[in-house]
Amino acid sequence: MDFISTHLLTTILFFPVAAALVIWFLPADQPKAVRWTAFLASLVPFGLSVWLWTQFNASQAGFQFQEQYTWFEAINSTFHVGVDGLSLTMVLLTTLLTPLAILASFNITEKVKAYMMLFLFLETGMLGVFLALDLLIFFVFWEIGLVPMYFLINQWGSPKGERELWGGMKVSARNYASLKFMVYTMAGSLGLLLAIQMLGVLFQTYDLMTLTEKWSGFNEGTLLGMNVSTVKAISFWAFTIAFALKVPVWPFHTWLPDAHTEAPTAGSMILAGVLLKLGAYGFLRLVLPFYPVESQYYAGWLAFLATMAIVFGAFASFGQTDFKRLVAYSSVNHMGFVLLGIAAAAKAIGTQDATIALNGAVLQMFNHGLSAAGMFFLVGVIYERTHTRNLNEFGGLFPLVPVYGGILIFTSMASLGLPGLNGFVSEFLVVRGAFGVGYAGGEWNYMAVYTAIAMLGLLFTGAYILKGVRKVLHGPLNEHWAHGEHKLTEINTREILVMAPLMILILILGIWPMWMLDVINKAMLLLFS
Amino acid sequence: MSFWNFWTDPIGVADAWLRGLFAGWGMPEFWVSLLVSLIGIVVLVVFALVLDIMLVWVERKVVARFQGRLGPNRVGPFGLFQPFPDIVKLIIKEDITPAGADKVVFNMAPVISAMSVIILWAIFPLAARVYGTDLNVGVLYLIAAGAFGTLSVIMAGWSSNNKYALLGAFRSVATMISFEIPLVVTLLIPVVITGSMSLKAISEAQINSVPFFLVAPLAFLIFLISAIAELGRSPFDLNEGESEIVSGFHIEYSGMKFGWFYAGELLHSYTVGGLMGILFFGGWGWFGLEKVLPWLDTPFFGAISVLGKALIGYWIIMWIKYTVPRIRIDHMLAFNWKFLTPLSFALLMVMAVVHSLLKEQALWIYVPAMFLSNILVGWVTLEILRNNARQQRDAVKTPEPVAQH
Amino acid sequence: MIPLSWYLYLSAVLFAIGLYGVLARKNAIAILLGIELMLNAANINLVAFWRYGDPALMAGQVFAIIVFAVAAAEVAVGLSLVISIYRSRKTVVADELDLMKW
Amino acid sequence: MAPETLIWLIPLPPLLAFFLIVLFTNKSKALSHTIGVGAAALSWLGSMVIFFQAIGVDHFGEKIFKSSINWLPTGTDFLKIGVQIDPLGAVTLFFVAWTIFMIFLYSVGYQNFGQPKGDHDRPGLPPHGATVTDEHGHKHTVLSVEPMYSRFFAFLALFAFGMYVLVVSDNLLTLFVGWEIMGLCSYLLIGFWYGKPSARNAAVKAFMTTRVGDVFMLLGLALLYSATGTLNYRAIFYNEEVLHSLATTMTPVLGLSAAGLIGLLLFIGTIGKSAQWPLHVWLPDAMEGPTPVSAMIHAATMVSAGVYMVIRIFPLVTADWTGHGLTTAMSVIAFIGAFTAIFAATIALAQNDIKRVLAYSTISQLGFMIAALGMGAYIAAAFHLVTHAFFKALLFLGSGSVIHGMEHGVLHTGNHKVDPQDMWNMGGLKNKMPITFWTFLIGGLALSGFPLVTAGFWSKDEILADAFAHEHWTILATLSIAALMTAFYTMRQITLTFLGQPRTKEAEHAHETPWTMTTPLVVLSVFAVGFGWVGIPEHFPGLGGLIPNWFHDFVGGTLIKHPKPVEFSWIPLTISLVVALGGLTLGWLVYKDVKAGDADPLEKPLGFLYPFLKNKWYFDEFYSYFVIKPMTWISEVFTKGMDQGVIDGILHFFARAALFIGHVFRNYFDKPVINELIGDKLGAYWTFQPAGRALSKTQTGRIQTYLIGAVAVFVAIGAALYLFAF
Amino acid sequence: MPDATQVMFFLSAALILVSAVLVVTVRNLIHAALWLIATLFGVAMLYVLLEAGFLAVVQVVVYIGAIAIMFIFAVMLTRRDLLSQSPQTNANWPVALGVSALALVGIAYIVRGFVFSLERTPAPLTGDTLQMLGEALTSPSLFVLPFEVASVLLLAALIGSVYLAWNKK
Repeated sequence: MDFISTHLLTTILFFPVAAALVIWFLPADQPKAVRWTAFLASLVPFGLSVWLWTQFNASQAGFQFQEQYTWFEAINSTFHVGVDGLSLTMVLLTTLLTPLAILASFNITEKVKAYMMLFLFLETGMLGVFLALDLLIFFVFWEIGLVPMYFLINQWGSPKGERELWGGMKVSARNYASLKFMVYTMAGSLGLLLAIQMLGVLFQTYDLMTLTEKWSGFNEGTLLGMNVSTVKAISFWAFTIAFALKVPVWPFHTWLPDAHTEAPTAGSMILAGVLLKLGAYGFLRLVLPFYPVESQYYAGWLAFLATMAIVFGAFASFGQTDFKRLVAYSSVNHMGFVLLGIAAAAKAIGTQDATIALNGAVLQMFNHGLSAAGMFFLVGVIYERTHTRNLNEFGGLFPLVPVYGGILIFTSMASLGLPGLNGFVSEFLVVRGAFGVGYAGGEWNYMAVYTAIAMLGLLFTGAYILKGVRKVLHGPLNEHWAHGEHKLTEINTREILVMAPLMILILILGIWPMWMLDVINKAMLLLFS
Repeated sequence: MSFWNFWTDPIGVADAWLRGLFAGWGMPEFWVSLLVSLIGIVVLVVFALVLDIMLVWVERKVVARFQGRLGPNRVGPFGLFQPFPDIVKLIIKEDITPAGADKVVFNMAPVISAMSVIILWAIFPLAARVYGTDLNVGVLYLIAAGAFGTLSVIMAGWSSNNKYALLGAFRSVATMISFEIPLVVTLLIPVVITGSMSLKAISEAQINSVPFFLVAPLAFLIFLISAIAELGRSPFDLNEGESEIVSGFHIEYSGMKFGWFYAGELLHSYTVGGLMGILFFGGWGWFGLEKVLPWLDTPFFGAISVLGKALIGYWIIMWIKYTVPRIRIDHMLAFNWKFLTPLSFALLMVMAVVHSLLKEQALWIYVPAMFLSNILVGWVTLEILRNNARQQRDAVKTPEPVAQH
Repeated sequence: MIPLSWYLYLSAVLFAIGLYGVLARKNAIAILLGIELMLNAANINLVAFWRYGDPALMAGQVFAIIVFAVAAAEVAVGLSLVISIYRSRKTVVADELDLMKW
Repeated sequence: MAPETLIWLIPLPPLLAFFLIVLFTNKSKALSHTIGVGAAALSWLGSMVIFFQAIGVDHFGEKIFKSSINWLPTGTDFLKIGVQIDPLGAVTLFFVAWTIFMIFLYSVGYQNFGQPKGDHDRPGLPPHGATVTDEHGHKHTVLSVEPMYSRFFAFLALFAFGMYVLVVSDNLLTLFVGWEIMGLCSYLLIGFWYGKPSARNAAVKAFMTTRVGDVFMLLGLALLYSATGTLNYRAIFYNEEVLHSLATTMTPVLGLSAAGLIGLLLFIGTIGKSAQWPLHVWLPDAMEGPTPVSAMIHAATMVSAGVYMVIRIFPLVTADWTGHGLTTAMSVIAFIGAFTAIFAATIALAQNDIKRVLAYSTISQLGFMIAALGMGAYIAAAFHLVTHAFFKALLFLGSGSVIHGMEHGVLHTGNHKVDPQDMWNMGGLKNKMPITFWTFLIGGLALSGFPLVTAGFWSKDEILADAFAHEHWTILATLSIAALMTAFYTMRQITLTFLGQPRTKEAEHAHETPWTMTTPLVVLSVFAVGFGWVGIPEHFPGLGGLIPNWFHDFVGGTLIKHPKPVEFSWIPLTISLVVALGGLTLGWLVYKDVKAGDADPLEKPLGFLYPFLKNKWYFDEFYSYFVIKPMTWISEVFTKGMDQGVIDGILHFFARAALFIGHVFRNYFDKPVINELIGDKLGAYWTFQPAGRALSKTQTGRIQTYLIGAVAVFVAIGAALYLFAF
Repeated sequence: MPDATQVMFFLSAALILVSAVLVVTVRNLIHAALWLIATLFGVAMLYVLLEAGFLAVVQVVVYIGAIAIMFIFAVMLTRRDLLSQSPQTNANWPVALGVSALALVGIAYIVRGFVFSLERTPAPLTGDTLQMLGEALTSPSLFVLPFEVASVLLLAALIGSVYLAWNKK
């Protein structure tokens, strides 16, 4: 126990890999054993991170539970991990969603071993990004998370479906999606890597905290033959684009619908639940601290992109006939709010409005993690039974699957931002913060306009959510599913068990968000003021 | 220098007395200690051999009883003196060295064989202060001695220039080397628990807490099995295998040379019994009885306890020997490599973990926990075996079409 | 007391003998025997230096143990090589194993 | 128990009921409705206690019940939420509690508890009736129980929870929470029979239309919050300097003051929720839901919530109002209110569905209140709010009872063509269902403002009086005409439904509904008559002063400025008398002898106006063409055109380029140059082979030879190093 | 007059050298192997003299118990060459002799050459060397990594030898 308590973070971080290795040695013809091992193993990091949450002291500045090991001495990069309120929240989210995702993928029958191993690797990758306090480590994990996702989509994605490319050339949709996902992120990572390298070369260290004070302070003189402000602007955009791709922000979002649609259910859960958060996390952890000036200068652009994401995301989502695509676009829409909050904070960093906006953004990250994962899972549930995602082929399923229907409506409402459920709190905070920044004591600026437009997006959020529910559950029953071999079966216990924690959290966070928001709030105060 | 001192610390008293004596003759210190230790060795060896002679009688009597015969009953009461005529016979028998045999090796083999057993007694703690020497690597020493046993067998097998002998040697070497692994691993378990490799320390640890067969019953079982195999006794007596390779590596031996092998085997079995007593049944302790009756806690009763436990162990080994039929060599090796070895490793790991988790805890938590962990490991193993067997049965149930090949 | 140099000389001689065995013996197994001798020579040095240096630093013994491991591995692989060669070529004479000769 | 604690507890029973029913008891109908009604009763009890405690306190306005806790950390301080009951809250609580309780009770009967299961009922469709065989072996069809009975009560409970939260909350945020929860419930309940496409669409329509308002309202909240740093009523509305500062800070929007802007943004929320023009379209469609729901939404709770909210933010819209003329915000509100009042009234003239008529009447009555608020007469508005809640609930439940009776008839004849809600199929129900008739009559009279006895008269009269007193002539005129129409169509409805002869066999076989439905009618009718008397102006001839104008004094304490009651004048009184009585008589005269199959007598005189009114001024069509269609189109464009066309197009272009370059390199460089030229030609023939041959001579292949060499060299090097290097 | 330890040293040294020479010279490989055992035993005695009891025992276990036995095995499995009467040394054994002599001279020269900073009576051992050894082998700051690597090496050797000696028929 002593070892664990002193190496808590690394334990959380690497336990999944260890478990994956254990699974490696399990017999491949015993999927049951593999599944349960994976599930139970993934519960351990969750338990640990809950413990971490209890042990965490929110009011203490800086990172806690730090661990630092020599890693890459030649370039002064150390293996340095630690948590603050921000990363703690994300860690909790990740470790919560992974077991659920694994439980959700118990119905996977082919290559179970590889699947589960990849999943656990994925968890480590994501956790690594959240825990890393060293840019190089950050980047490494950033990339590591990519690979398992690629294979999950590529191998276990929905087998049907083709995507037409130029010249009538057709490729299997999941290959297309996975490749697109990969290439997109890689493209972003390129700039990211360069920027990181530049910092490393410049300051002879990759340590986050050192860099934060050095780099944000480093404002005059020339660098690489240009004057610093230019360089900073460029590297700012390098970071920004890399993260924007991941969030994803309009117009870098087109990988998302494809990836989500093709990914296996659990894959989409994690993708929407956690992977998207990596981008936003990057903004909060790197961009804002490193480039306070630039981000203030470019806040308008960020806000613009965010607004576009919200509005277009909502519209696009409304335009879908594929249930999963609809949910996928909703992610764009929701993450738009995160970015809006970040932009607002960037505009007026340090003010109370900024803090509120950041609180909203972070909480929105968590909430979207819950609701989006839930939505994707529910889509998966019905897809597994009907083998179609086309909304027009459903209709009036409520009488057949009352429980499922109830859960679906509940989750939809959470994602719609109904007060009393978690989504509302965060969205309200974001809007309030952004508007506060826009209103700024009687002085009006563009942020107000963007917020106003964003609200329009909120309206359409309602529109597409209702469209989904309406098309699936309501209306005259589509007899095709009523009887015979197509008979739609009710959601089973395992699936309810997947949903239950999410729903409970959704409700709790909606009614009493204090316990989490307090940690976030303190973290934001310590981080940005 | 009173009698009571002798009662409580015989070796010490004797040692002091001898040293005084020799020093009185004006010997240099170095030679004194050399001489004393030589005497000690001689005494120990003689003790062991006398014990050995008695074992001949025990063996014959017990096997007779197992087979429903009377056994030796003419010479002396219950034929107690039977061994001596036997020995005389062996000595006066003609000593044949087969043609083409490698003389030196051929003659060395039985000596090494006997030696490999006798040197074990050097570290046998008969009581708190009664032992040849207290090696801090005692357990390893046991294994090392075993190595010589192996050596002797193969030397004998090879040198006697005889196919059967060679086969027997191969078999026995294969057996010994492979069964050494679970043996060592299970020996490590008391070591892990005690934190020392010295047999004395292990015994004391048990006397202070509980005998280790309560803490590690499974380890004891594995030890028993692999020890028997190490001994090359039935059901693992492949190296002799009268019915197949006409008693294997010592086929060519006769007279006292054979006698040495025979004596070595008997003594070895007895010694193994003693090791069980020391490693798992609390050495010279009387299972806590000595706390009640202090007079049990004296060297002589300690020795009695050890030798008695050894005798019981020996009896168990004989029991198995005369009850269980011999098994096939491949079965035996498969059993070792595929079952005993992994099991022992698993057991070692589990127990090491549980031990390190609970060693601070009170005895009443620690002991049951360890015991249960043993049971658990055993149970899991059995489950796995059952699955395996089921699968094999199923495989047999549905024969694959021959046409494919 | 024994001077350290005795051990060193001893190991030197042992090493040389082993070397000779390796270089001169025909039989592959004999070559391996030679190698064992050399390894032991090395071990003697290690342990001797441990003893005569600072015994608190266990490096000498540790390396000796690792040498044991290496020796065991080497013998296992070497002998199995010899045996498999013997299977295919019916010989273990080093000079006859000259497939690499053009 | 301290009132504050009790207030905290009031909303809880319905919530618990909701979860209990949904999670556990949804299999057992009896248990479910017991829990539901029980919860409603508990909340009712609590509310009554609070109400009477409140009116017990004099100058309650100064020392209201309130308590609050931290909810959200916002940087260095917290956003507090809490509960408060001030005079306005108290009266609202009063009528809310009563109506909700009654509606719960009513629902038991309306959803046919205790009736057999339907022959082929299925969840999501209204019950079709069940065939039973009596002891003589006669088969006949009776009403069958609602398949989703438990679910209905669960939703109702949640709805009640929302409303209670809204009423007891002490800040706009929790008000908004309750507000939205009700939005959800209205969605769920309007779409309760989701099997019917009409119901499904109505539900979505309701949710979306109200959400339009809500979005702006949320914006207003955000703005208010950022401007004042709090959302608490007291901190803002009971606080002169805050209001003043808000009123003085200007905004770039339409030259409104911050106060005005915020007020309007919030008011848009009300427009959505209280179905004011132009967002009124959802409310009539909402009649798709079961009638108790209509009563719940259109009388007791949701629409009242809108007005309630405007009354709450009244200080905001009237900030720095001198009392003469109107602020921009006020004039907008007044305009919308007045216009809605008359506009809805006109539509109501031409409707045949008994519930739709009521729906439009609701809209127009709400218009009255909004207009009153626009004029600054918030007490009048509150008064009308309460009375209207009572008599409108009564009317809806009555109409429900009527429909129920008609359905009975329909089942009896088995002719399912007949729409049990169409007034033209009724007539002469007076004798069939007397209780319903008398209560409905009372309600109708109250609605049309029948003088002196009914509550509606007093409240409406007060509004008119206010309009007159402050010389808002246009509003006065509009409202008077609207009132006239109201009286007219109310009488039309009553006549068509109850008086005259039955126009269909179904109407003949209709009969009275069970006590669970009639009791609420009776109770509510009492209030519909009695509640007016607490608000009689002092100087009213004769009656005035018999009872003090309690309502005015009490509710007046809500704000800092106690508005003094308007001095009495005969003109508005006469107006209201005239319009009420005139409308009623007119209605009776026109419709008293309509036969089966007759066209609507209004059709000829109104001419082209009639279809225009009947089609609700073609608003639905308007929206579907100018809002919904474009939006759908845009969304199509965004997915197909922008994402998959433009953005992906660019990506694919890159992909193609990469492929092309790779191809070029392979075919024109790798293959010819590397492989063939260097690899084959140079490599094989000229250089490497001969060298290899030469060198390979030295290889004996004897390992020990190599070893000797190696050792020799090693020794040599070692020696060299030792000798020279060290 | 040499003291006891020196006597012991000479004895074991003699044993080592003689049997080592025999190892590399005797024709009969089995004898060679047995002489190897003698050598190893001598080395073990040296370890005892050096107060490395653990190593001594391990030496016996590993070398005599396993390695030597394996040699004998191998020899027996390759009987044919055992019986052949041809000389057991290859053609260029004189060169080999020369080279190894050279090596010996070189090493001896070095040994003689350097200043014996360690030429002193060894310090008496303090504490339980066995325990120290164990800690050294398992403490992350010291030698746990080499130790693990060695274990991996052994595993590899195990698999490798099994694979090599596998009779693929």
